Amino acid sequence: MKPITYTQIEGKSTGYWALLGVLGAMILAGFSASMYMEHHGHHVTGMTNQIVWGMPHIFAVYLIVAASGALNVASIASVFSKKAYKPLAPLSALLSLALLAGGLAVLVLDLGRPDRLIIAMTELNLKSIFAWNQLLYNGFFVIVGIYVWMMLEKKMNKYTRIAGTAAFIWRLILTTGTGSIFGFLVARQAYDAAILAPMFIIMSFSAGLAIYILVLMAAYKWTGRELGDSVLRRLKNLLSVFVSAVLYFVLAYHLTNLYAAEHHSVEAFILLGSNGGGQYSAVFWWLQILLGSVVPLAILFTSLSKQRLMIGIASALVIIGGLAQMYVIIIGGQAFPLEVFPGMEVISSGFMDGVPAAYSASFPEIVLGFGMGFGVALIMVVIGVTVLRFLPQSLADEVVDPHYVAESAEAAA
Amino acid sequence: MKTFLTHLLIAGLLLTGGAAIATDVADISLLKYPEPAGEKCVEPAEKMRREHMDLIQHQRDETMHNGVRGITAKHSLKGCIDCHVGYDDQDKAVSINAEGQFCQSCHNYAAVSIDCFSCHRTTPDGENPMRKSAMTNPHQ
Amino acid sequence: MSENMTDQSRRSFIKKAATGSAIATIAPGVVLYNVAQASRDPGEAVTDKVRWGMLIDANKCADGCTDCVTACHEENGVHQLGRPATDAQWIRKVTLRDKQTGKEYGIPMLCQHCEHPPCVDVCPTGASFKRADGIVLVDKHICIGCRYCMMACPYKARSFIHEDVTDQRDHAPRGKGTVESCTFCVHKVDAGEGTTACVEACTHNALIFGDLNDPDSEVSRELNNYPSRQLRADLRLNQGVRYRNI
Amino acid sequence: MTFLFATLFYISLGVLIVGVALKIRQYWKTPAPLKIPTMPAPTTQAGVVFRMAREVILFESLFRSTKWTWMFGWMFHFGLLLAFVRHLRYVMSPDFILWPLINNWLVQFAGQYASLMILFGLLGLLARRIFVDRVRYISAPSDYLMLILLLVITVSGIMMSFVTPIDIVSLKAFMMDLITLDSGHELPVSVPLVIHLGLVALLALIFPFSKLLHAPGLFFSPSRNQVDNPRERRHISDWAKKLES
Repeated sequence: MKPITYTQIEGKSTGYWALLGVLGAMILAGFSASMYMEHHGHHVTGMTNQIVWGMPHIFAVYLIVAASGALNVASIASVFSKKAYKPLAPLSALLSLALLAGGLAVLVLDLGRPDRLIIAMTELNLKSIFAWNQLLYNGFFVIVGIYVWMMLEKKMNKYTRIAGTAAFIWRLILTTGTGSIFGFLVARQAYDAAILAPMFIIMSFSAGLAIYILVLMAAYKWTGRELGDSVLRRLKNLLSVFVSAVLYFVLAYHLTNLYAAEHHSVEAFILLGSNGGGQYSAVFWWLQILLGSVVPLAILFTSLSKQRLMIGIASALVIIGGLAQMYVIIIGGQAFPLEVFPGMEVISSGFMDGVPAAYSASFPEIVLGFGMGFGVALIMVVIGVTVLRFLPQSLADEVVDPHYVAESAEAAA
Repeated sequence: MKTFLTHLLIAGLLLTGGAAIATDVADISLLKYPEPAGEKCVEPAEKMRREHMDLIQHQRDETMHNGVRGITAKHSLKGCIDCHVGYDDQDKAVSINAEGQFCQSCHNYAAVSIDCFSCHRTTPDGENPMRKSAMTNPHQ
Repeated sequence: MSENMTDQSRRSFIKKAATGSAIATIAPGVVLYNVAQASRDPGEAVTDKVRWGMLIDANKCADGCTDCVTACHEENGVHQLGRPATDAQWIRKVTLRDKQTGKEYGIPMLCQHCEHPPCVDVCPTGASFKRADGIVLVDKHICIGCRYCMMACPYKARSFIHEDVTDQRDHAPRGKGTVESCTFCVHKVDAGEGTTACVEACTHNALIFGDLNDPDSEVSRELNNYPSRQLRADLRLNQGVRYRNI
Repeated sequence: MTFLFATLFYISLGVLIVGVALKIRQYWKTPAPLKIPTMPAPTTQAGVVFRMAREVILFESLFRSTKWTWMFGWMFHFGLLLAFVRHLRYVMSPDFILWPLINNWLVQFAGQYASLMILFGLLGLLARRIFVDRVRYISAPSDYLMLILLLVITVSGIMMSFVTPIDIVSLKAFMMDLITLDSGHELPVSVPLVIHLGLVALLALIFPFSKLLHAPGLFFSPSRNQVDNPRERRHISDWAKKLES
């Protein structure tokens, strides 16, 4: 193994400025969308008093979950001492900070009173998991920030492992907290399940890694740096394990629910689309399961994944599947009518009791969630790799792979 | 209250002159607002000018959490409005955060935004208990 | 001098208002007694000696009658814009049918003023809070509009204010971007009236409001003498609002 | 007190303007005999402007040398900019055309909380002088003086903004008097305000004689403001030209 040199990317090409321009435009569009929502009020969104968290929350929660997952690659290097992952670690930490910032930007701008952000930080109700999450998010920035410092500054390298371990533990708690936002909602049939917290952790693994793979491939392709097959092979194998694990948790979650009579109707709503849950079961089966899990697994487990393009496609599909899963959890969970009157049938109601809530995402919501969320996250990565040394000069096999010599010798033999 | 007002009025007049020199546009509405109905504020003017927000906020917590309202709520925003609201030619109460009214004139002068009236109403609700007692000239 | 005058005019105003409402609620008979029991010095903080609650009798609630809804929204300045999905609703009328027997019930749904309110637990800033006397409120000064309380409420009792509001009542400030719900007419309670707008408006005596901690209050005696139920009792929230005959 | 401060303000403002003007004249006249732009340097005038802008806005060269100093320094300067914009409300009449830009929730909010950025930045820079050996070795008393002066100004400002509010309407009336050469408004005297204004006046007084001149000085540093074109165009400074002919 050769010593690894990290360098900034040059950031002078037309393509670079075009990329910055596109991302800047996304952020601007997202910000304008939030201004529009602020000015007219949230009634211009698809949100109602029944579906209180809409499209922005899907992107925000997904990005926050992906943020902690993106740190995984760094953790494998620092905490579990896998040498091959070490050169990948700085980008992993940067990406996790960026994704969290993107997610939080969306979350804040979707508040009813974003101007009260300071209040949100000064008035904390410590019984609220939401308040705890705020502390966890802020702590994540600090801890991962320190971790990055330890990795990038030579004389601090010796503390990398400690900082990395702290960051790893913190990110597990953070995602537990994010999952618990839903897991602690006793009132709603689709939530109120302890399994949501570990499920969110597994979801974070696959979401973060999928985004990481795409960012890595793009960064190396666009800067003309060498990215060896060995790195990608490891990452895509890992991705296939994570995607399978998510599927396992989804299965466990639904099986548990199917066993309890009180949850039969919500399961029928999501899985079979009965009682008006058609769009959610469609998103569940077609996007989350088939397109977002089965197809990528089919690619990753077969020889198709020898082609880079296919690895990229699989990663993109995993991202789509993850967003679809968020849609089913967040929107589907709210759309299913609350069981306020068990054993009773609602004949009429001044506020649509007993019938599934309608939701159709509005354009500004999607622009806010997608533009602001991914825009902020990606622009931070682009600027980050331009000003600091996050990326190894080369990730060619002979640089990265500890078994490279052995393997090539074998191949020769 | 009178001295406070006189001071402010003089200030307003002088500033109007000053602003005229500075910008060549005379602004006659500067720091001019309807005369309050009562004779005396609940606290000395000097204190009010610096601490009115703390007082209102303290009262709001008292009212929200402890249910202290009505005549026992000395520093209530409602009290401010009842006393300081202005009336138009039709004898209709004018929003206290409208241009030239009590809250707006100072806040605009000092560039401090007011968040109260995104939720609170800006005129007395129904009959104004302060109106008949002390107002001599309702047509400001 | 003028301060005195002010106070006096305010006092007499409040007194008049209070007497007016006492007459209006004299029909259930015991309410006046109730007022005397629950009243406190106006300058004194509320305590947990009192717990406000309501009993709703589904048998008495008349089919098609929405007087309580109208009165509530009138009293608290909750204007409807004809967009039911985003308009605020502090109280709503729901008609139910027993799946087994087919019997139909009409009941008003409002904030249940739980002893252990999930909305209070989840609120990140503490804007959602429970007063010492059991009334669950939103402190809109620190509400950031995250809507987590709406996710947590089992009764859909809370509304997010989607649009600009003007012409609020001065006892019920409301503004875009914050969450709100039934306040048990806290301004009337604090004025010592011991009743709410919906109770006053109900001509069928289907609603009884009072102090659950006072064994002699009408609401307590009714609850003691006849069975009643809490909605989603499985959640163990110990609501202040109870239902009878459903 | 009002009179005292009015006088102090006129004097310190006069010293500031005249002093800085003289200094700029001196910088202007100081010859730059050689072509010494820091490499890699832009080869066009537009490039120089762009690089200077990056230097002024982002402190690029400082970022390349020491990250920590850059972080604290940039926080301080950017916070100072935001706070400065907030302070414009005291010297601007509400009918001035730019008033809506100042009388604006976001601008005032940013300016208020920028004070914490300033504080944090200054504390970081002070810690650097105290705890980094080689920086401590080269630190002169005036280096500390500047930091401490700015710190006290910041803390007194934070006090007035967050802890003990002052009568800002009267303060503005006083300030407007100063601008419009009017009188009649008393300075609303309070301890933090007197400290704040007094030290700001002091800062203005010593500005033209201090290291703070790096603000205008940056634009005159030959290593930054020169185009890298010695081969295309021969560089001769003014005095050298005279000798040539």
